[in-house]
Amino acid sequence: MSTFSLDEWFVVLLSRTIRPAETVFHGFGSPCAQVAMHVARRTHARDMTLIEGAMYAVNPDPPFIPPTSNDASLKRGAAYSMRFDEFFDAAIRGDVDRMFLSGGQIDAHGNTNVTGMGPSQPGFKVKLGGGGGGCNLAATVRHLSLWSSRHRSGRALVENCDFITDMGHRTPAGDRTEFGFTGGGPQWMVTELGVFDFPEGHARLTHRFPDVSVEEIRAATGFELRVAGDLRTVAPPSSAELSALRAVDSLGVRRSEFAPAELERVFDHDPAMGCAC
Amino acid sequence: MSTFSLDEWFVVLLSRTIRPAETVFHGFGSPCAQVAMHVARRTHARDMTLIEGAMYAVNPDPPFIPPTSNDASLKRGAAYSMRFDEFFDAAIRGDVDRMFLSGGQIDAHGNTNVTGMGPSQPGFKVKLGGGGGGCNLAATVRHLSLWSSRHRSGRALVENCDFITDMGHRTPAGDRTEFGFTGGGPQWMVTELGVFDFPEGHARLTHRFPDVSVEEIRAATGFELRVAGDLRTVAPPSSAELSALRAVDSLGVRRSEFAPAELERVFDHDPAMGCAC
Amino acid sequence: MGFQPQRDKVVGLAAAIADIADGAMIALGGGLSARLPMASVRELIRQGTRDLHLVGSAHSIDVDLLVAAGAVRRCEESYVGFEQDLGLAPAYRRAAETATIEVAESCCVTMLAQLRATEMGLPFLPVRGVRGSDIVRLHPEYGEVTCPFTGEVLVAVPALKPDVALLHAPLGDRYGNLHLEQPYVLDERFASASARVVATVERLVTTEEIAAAGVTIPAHLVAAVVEAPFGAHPASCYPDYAYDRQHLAQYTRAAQVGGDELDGYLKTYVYGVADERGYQDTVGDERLSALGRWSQSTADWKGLFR
Amino acid sequence: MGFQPQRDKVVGLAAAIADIADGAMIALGGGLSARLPMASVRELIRQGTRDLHLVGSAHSIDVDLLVAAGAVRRCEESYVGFEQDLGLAPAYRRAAETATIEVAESCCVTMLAQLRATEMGLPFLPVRGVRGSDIVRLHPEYGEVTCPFTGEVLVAVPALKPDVALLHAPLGDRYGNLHLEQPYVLDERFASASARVVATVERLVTTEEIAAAGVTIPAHLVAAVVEAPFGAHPASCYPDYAYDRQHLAQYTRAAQVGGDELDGYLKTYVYGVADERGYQDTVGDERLSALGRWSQSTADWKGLFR
Repeated sequence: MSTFSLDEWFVVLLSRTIRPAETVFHGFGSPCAQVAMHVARRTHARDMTLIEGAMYAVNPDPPFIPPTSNDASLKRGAAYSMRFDEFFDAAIRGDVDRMFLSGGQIDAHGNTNVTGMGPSQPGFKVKLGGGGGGCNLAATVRHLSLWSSRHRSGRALVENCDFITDMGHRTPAGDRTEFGFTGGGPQWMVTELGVFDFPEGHARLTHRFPDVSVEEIRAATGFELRVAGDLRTVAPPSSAELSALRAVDSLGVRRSEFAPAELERVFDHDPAMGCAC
Repeated sequence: MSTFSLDEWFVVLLSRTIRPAETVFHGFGSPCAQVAMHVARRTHARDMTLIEGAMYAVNPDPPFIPPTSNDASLKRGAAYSMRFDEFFDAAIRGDVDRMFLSGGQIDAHGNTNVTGMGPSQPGFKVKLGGGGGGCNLAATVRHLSLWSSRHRSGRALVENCDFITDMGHRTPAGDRTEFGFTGGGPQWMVTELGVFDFPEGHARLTHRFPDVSVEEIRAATGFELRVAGDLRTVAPPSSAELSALRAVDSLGVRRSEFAPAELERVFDHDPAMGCAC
Repeated sequence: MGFQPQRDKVVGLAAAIADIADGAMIALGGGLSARLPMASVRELIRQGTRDLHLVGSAHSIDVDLLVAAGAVRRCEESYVGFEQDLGLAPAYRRAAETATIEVAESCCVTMLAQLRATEMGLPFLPVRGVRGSDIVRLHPEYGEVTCPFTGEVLVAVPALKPDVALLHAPLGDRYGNLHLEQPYVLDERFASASARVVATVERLVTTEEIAAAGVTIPAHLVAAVVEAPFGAHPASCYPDYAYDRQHLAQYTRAAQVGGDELDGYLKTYVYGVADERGYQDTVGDERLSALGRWSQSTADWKGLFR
Repeated sequence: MGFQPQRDKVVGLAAAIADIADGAMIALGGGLSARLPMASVRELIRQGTRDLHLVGSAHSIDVDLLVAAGAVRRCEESYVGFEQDLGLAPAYRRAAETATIEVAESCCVTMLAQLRATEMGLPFLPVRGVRGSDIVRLHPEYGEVTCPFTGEVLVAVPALKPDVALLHAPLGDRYGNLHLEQPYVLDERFASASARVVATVERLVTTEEIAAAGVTIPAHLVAAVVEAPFGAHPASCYPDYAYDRQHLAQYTRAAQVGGDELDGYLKTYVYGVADERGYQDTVGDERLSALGRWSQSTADWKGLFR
């Protein structure tokens, strides 16, 4: 019986947050989201409009996913690449249906911090890279799919972000309606331990991985863990999803997001499994 | 002895309002200004940046000037054509040094009307074509060169424009400083009778054509005619200017701007005449 | 809103235009004598569409013909006319003078700002000019905004969102990727700012061909694609053909006279032909193919404009 | 302001960079691992320029190296780092944590709005987002503006006008026409909004060649052109070469360790070489030419990234 690994399952779950016909974007430095979009486009969302990270290429068929987001390989097969301003205009006027966002810290409302840990003055304790276009796009893109590959560390899902780079459903200063934000905010969050939705703007565990208990998840979560009444285990990847993923990410760039121990989580694959999305 | 005609002299005078190294633009439907720019670029202003009317082509060498402003002939030889927005952005931020403007009516302050004669409500008595981008560009382009080929009619240079499409130096509502306009307003006005400058924002006759008297000019002018103390006759075209003009405008599109009688004004050319600009 | 999904968008002209409701705000692509969406304009007239609100920069026979046919309620262009060559726009002028259309004359820069507001998802944008111009009298919808940094008072113009943009391109593919030659005029802005883009193209080609030529307007902005050869005539559509100055002169003469002369033009070239194939037959292959000979020599090119 | 007149603008790198004053606001072209103006960055460091205010979207070794060399006062980018692959930007991070640089982290959209304000000659532009983000705490210069039509309160951001934009392009001509491949990132916006553009190019070609390839940034926006082969290395400059992942790994390792290791990198690749020819010699022809082999096959291309 063949097997698949946690990183593969994780990316498949991310890809399933995409719905057919959506226009979807990932930021740079996001290999899991990047691979997930190509998996979706080769499986259940063939009519999606895939906008490739830092290239703004529309529906490319890259020969492989490189470890940097603006390599020319990522526009191969695309008839058109948007200009920087053209893409960002589309996103802020509401023409982009979904964006993937992650963060060094994520709170229960889906606020994310990619700027820095600790107080910002005089200097952050840990300076992170920064948010790209997130702090505006999070306001206007229709749906956000969040992810964290470091949930288990206990430092990723926090009670309060030290710094809110990209707003989720609400912050101490107000909610999306008060700010006139036209996008719907975080819809899903996938971690290496489970999957969350956001009823009433608060994260709620809806699925767990079969090798992880709710107690383990609660212990790793810095905010109050809400759990869906019908908590399930995540549905396994189909053969189609796995083969799409392996074809797209032959360099395995998705693996760079995970701690080494997570990459050793291996699961049996039932080849009769169709698409469960 | 060879001769030249009024329309040729007129265009040469327009071309001399351009200074070396300037970035210069003409609107559509302006053959005299259009030809004048090409004459300047082939004579005294070889380093100017010529932006071709409705094509926004930069420094083209058109094989001829067609009777419409966005024919592809007008971008021939240009390495680059600006986008519509790219040109207008440049003009409104102050990167364009000179624009040519005309009008069905022009007043002493250099306000122009290309919208309509008579009251605008319920309908204009005569509806003119409209101003293109003038009502914003007149605010920010560094210098304006005005022209009228219908001065003699008595209806072109008026006491008050029925409608101000493009603002000159001041209107009843205020002056350029009050409006925060960054451009300098009209600098020169060339008509088929003479040439004006704008000291203190009011038109002043500085040159007349040799076949026209000041009294004729006064009679044709609807506003108070101010005359420079050192009024001169306009300097004749050089051989270089005439040959540039004839090469550029082999179809004679400039002639469409003049009443038939004006086209019959012919002058003797002294071939020894160098550039008098 | 939202991008158009990647799918086959080829439809017939009649079907593409039938979706346009009376009273719609229509953005006209191209400008002056170049790339006007004339096939769509003629079909709008044939279908009897009414009360249109036209927006665009500098236009000519497209607007004039729609006005002549009584299809227009409001004109919001920066210019309507035939330049120095053929002069004022006869039907537009008459309708403006008799107040049978609303003249909301605008400025290229103002229109650009209003379209960009829509493109950027903003309710308004500021512009610096306009304040010295009576154009503001034609636009009670303009407002003012004070810069929070400099205290400068600027004119605020509201976002403009056309219901439909009618564009014409030399090349397109079945997904709606369009290749244009300069000048693009406002076509790119219209494509992003309008709720729906209907494109006519000289030729449908493969995506590979259009990618090689260069995609100017991408498929995800286009809702419908119609193959319409000579669809810009009597305007130009380079590299295929120059504008038809003789035909424009014929039109402006008829429109100046008005009455039966103008009706005759409309009957011959619009109502009396079932479709664009009929239009081409009426204009005649000889004339149409002559317009393509601009590329043979400078003398040929010039010859079209004598 | 005003456009640059059409003239020969070719100069040497040292002369082009010598005009940049301490304290200047510098826009860095390209982004992440693509088309970074590294030759100019190295020359700025060699010349000992200080107190720079850097602006840009998402950047990596360009910003980090300038920070490592002590040339920077203020960083205003949307991201500085080496993505998931090589992680945080070591020198930038250290300087931010010890507060030896001002971190004015921004957002791509906000930067775009600020540059566009300059391009449009406006003192400010509104943006809709930002209000929910602590990014505003890093930008006391932001204000608010109320839409005169809807009453919506939007963030107002002031126009941003860099003193110099440093761009790198695969092709340029002596007048400053530049051809770029996508992604153009903010290069076009920087070119219009900056007081002065200094461009390095892989190859100087004729105007005909560059017109055939397509002019992305026109000569009238460019003040100086420098021929600098491999001038983006270790970033990519397609179609000429892919990015040099090994070199970037070598740099980030040295920068993480800091001290002598980082000094060693700077000495070897910046201070210890007189010019870009020296830099290329130090990196080595074999390595440089390997980066150009991406185009031979997918296997070759992929091989560069293993």
